[in-house]
Amino acid sequence: MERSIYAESFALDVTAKDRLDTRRKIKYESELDKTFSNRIAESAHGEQLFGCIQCGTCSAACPVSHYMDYTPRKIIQMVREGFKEEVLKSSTVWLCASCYACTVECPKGIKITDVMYALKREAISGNYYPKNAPASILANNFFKQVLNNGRNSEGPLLMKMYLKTNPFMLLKNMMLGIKLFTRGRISMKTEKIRDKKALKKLLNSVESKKKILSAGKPADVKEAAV
Amino acid sequence: MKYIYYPGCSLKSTGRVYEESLLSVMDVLNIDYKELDDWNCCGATAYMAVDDRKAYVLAARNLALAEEQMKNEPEVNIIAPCAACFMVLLKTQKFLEENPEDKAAVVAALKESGLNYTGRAKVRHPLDVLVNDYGEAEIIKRITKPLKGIRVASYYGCQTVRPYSVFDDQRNPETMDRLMKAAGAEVVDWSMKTRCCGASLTGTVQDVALPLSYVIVHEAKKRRADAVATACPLCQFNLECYQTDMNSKFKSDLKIDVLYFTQLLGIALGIEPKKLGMNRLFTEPENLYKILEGGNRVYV
Amino acid sequence: MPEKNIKSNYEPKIVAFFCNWCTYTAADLAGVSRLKYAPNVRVIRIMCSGRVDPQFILQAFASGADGVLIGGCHPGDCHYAEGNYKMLRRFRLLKRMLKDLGIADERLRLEWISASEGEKVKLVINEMVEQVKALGPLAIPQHLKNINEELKHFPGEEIREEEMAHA
Amino acid sequence: MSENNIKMNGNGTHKSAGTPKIGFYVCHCGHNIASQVDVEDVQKFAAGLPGVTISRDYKYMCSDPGQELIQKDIKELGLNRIVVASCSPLLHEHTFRKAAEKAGLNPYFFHMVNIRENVSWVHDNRESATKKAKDLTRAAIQRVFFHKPLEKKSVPINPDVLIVGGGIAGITAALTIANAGKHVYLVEREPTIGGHMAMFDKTFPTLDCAACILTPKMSSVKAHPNITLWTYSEVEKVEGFVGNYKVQVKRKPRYVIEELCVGCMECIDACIYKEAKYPDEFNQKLSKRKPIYIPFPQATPQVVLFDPETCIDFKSHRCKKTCIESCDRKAIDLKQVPEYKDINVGTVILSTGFKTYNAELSPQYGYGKYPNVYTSLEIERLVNASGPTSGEIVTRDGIKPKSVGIIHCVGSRDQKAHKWCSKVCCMYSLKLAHLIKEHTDAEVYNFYIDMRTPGKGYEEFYDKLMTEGVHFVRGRVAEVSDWALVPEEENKLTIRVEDTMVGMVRRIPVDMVVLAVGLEPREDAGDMRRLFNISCSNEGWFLERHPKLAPVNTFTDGIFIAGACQGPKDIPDSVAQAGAAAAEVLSLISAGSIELEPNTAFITEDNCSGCKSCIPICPYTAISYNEGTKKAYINEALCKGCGTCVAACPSGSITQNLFDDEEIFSEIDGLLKFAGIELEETEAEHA
Repeated sequence: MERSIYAESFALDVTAKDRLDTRRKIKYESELDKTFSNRIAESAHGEQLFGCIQCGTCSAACPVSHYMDYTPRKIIQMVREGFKEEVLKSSTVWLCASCYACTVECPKGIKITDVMYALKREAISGNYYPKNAPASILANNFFKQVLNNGRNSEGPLLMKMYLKTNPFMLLKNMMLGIKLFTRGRISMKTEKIRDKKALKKLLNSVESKKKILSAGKPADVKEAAV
Repeated sequence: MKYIYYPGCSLKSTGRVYEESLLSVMDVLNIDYKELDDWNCCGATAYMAVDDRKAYVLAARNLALAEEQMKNEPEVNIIAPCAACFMVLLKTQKFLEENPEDKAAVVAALKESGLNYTGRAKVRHPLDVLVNDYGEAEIIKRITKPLKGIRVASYYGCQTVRPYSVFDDQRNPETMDRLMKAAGAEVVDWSMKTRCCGASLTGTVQDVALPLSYVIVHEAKKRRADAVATACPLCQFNLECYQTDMNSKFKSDLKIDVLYFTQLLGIALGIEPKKLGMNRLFTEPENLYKILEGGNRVYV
Repeated sequence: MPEKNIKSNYEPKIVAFFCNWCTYTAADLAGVSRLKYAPNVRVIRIMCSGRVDPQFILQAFASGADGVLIGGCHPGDCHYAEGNYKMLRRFRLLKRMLKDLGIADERLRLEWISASEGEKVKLVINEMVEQVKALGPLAIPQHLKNINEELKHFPGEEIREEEMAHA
Repeated sequence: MSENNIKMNGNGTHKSAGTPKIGFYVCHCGHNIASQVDVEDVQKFAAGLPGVTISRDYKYMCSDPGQELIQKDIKELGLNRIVVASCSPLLHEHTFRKAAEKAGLNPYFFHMVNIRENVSWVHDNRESATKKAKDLTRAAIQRVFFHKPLEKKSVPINPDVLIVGGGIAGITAALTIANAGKHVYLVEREPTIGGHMAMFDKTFPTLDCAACILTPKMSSVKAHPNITLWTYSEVEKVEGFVGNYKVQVKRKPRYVIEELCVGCMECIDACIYKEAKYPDEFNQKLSKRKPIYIPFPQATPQVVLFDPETCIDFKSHRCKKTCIESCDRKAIDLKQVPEYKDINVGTVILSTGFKTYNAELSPQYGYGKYPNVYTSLEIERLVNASGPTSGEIVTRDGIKPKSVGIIHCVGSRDQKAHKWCSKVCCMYSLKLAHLIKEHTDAEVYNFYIDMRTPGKGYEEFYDKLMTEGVHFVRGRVAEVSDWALVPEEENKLTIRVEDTMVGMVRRIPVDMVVLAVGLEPREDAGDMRRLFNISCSNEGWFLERHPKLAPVNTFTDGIFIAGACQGPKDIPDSVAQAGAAAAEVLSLISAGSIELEPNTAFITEDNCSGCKSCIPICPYTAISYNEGTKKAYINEALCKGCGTCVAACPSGSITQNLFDDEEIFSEIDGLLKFAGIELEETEAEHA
């Protein structure tokens, strides 16, 4: 069994190989969004996040935290202090597989997974999400498909997602697709429920009251001066 | 007791094996159930990421439908086999209970489309129904081909046991272990029971999710398990269908049968493999059959 | 008691009997922890909730209280072993009697509050003030006054002055 | 109740108080009251009330100038009633009563109005707070009319003292009191005194050997003529009140006569069990003991005892009883039965100590599942020379660990376990890190959230540890697991933690994990509380009268608490509290008697109809029936002044000093003046 049974365990981000990374790493208070913490806390029903003692249990419990640019603990602190851009542009939000390990282990009872969901919603409604990030594309397509048909059809959904994000993946998973198809475990038929229109009306009649972010379009958020 | 069965989208496609095996097991144990008519998708992780109010009303519609279709039953018990559906329905109920303002909005919306949500429905997982309602003793009585000699590693995944489910311990669950013991199998003691398999990440960011699934099957193999028993379509899919990708990425030659606990239980109850969806698995579980006929393992 | 349309700035007056060892200490703790609650409650300190004589409660209502709150130690915690049990017995009988007098149930309340439950003092007081405010004023002295007025014009009936002064 | 013809009915034995001349004083208490209550307005309002001769407001009434103000007014204006509106009577009623007494006025002509804890601190609307203060003032002024001059009741204090719990706190208090020449009963539930401290090897921060500083004290307790030491005994019943408690102590049978046994331990060797078979509780079940055993070598008293559950003679009565033959002093008596001792004491000190958190309730750390996960108490025994491995730190499968991980805050600072910080775990974890490093030279890791070293010499101890090469990783461990990702994690326990200072998750393989378990109240704290009539905090610790100013007193006079039973604390604090409790006890004993509030009840004979309904009501059986006069009468010495009989007397013939019916009726009337006239809220009389 080779050194590590899977990917390199330690990789510092040493992108700027040829020169020192002298990008300014300071954030002025005026650049922070002071309302961000209350908005997230209210949207996630997670007022307890203000009680976080930064102990790091969530990052240690999280199965994918070592792939994230900011560990869940850092995200909670950044949400609390208003680092809106860094949080909404981070990979953490989209790597979270909502397995709830952090929510169960947190000694202060903070619903961290619900905070991550609230951040996903903020990222999507403020279209901060990285353009070709598959997770957010999957979420949006899934949402539209169920909105129209009432059920999700895995075949068409995956097809559309791969086409939109990375067609090469389509080829790579072709073998897998055929195996599933021949075993009747995937089909290209779109599943539907009987009264689709009633469901659509039902879904549209309810609005998440947290829609005020549409005002903060990314366009008018000035890029952090380098 | 009468149950209402909520399959969820994946049990009609990638998870068809889970539905086939579960329904045949319930038929043999003559558990009285009927499928929820015109059920809709529970929204899984996607809806919550787009709009939480819509996510709750989408899931609540199923609960309202179940309450409607089981009007004259003393209790409304919904069996939701898929971990994501099970967790989302439970979360919806709990959330609406704790937030009267949201509940009012959801109930009003549902009323417009002629449905009424009271919160009477109880969301149940098949493990809970088989072990706590039906009881191991009853199952043992009906075992015809005990899985003697088969070492099973029971894998619960994440959302089946946490954070809202209360039928088992969140960190060290044992309902599936008890069920496998009842089916005559030998149960492997390991600490990966509730570790996340990577869920939807295998589709979106595979290089992050693959190691998660690999670690689980690797540990099961190391503990000399013959089969991993799962209780969620996404876990079963990740652990079984990506074994070839894992072997190429981590330069290993690992091969292990990954089945649903309902399939293993089905075999022990003497149900013929075809009705348990055995033919739909990527690899025929030869090890399993060899051991049952008293032979020795084909691959270790 | 017909429901009157309650004046918007109506502030109910509530008399409270707090036992010295548990509830009065809890109220002090609420003060030390600066917990904020409605100012409508006036506290009378007694050594034990067993000391509260049903006459005190009736006199409070008769003198114009809109509600009476009694605070005692949890059963088993009483500094004098059984005072709170005796109070519970009297409380049950008195509740039935008040119902006959047409005084709403929420106007008399008994709560077990231990020395460390400052938070509970705040919650109970705030909740009771809201409930009594919703019921509106009891205003028994006003009714007594009205009755005395009517009796005055009753031909031939001679009312002694002192009784009038008592109201 | 019209004001002018107030009857002044005392109980007839005092000089007539004449018409009331009331002095009213409202206190600013700096800003505490003045910020929310318009004190001038209250002062003016009181001046207009009938019977008020002088009404003043002052910045600090409880200060000496404040009190002198009252005394000057009493002398010059001949005041015969005083009302002070300031803080809670529980705080300063005593102060003002003394001031009035010094000026020649009977202290019980004084009444206090609580406008700080009940008004200014809890209301943020200044106008309604002032209105409430005025109502309370009017009630007090009407009440003080009916106050009667009373003499303090004094009760003799029995000089004997009961101390429950023989840990370091109990031992210190017992020695201090015994050295002062007073007799002490020290009752300990375990077969030996010494408590948790006897289990430790070293103590922080000085690394003193626990046994070296404890055993001399234990033996001086055993040898002290003034201390009656009852180990393996529990308190069964407690009656009475400060100054004379009647206590019943149950002495559990040791099946060995204490006076005869000298602890030669011949009988243990002679026991038919050739080797030890049963888990040794003292060694945290890490080693075995025989059915006949002694907890640890320096146990005090040095007497063996039988464990009836495991000794076969208690089950089958067919044992050869080789132990009895081996004892030439004939100290063994298997027929012993529990003995009940009744004693009278004046004061009680509770020093029952703490319990450690059960680590199995945090399954993520694998205690009970993985053999090489230990609690800190188990490590204390391992590292101790008289412990199961005589000081050798080895894992359960006998190998010397090359790497050890110490996890802080197990069961503490956790919503699912205990919210509080247990105060001692950081320091004892540092000590254990040092000892483990010293004994095994292993790689030692401490996983902490905040390193709390608040005492004298504590931070220096932490510095010493850092220079000794112990790894300090700031992060709370999420999981201890046995599956390996890389070869060096094979058959080791892997600790998964985020090193929050580096901001990365680490997987650290170790051979042994030590859980720094927190402190929690003992399970039977609830029963002890009911036994001694004291109260507990929400978490279950014994409740002190005041967290800062009276930490060793309880709300019950005569009962004091010391040590960890009042909250998590280390040895220096426990010893300090033991000294404080001893001082409180000695001050009561040397005073010889204690003055009690004269709020007892008494029966006016001619009203009493002899209906006897009050007799069963009194919990202290202070009321009895006089067959001769066919009347009930109250024994003033037994009456505790709860007033329950006063409220129950159908003919109202029982009156109570300080809380008389008239006083309370006047208070009710004062509070509700002009209330209930719901339409026109007149304040006519307000001058």
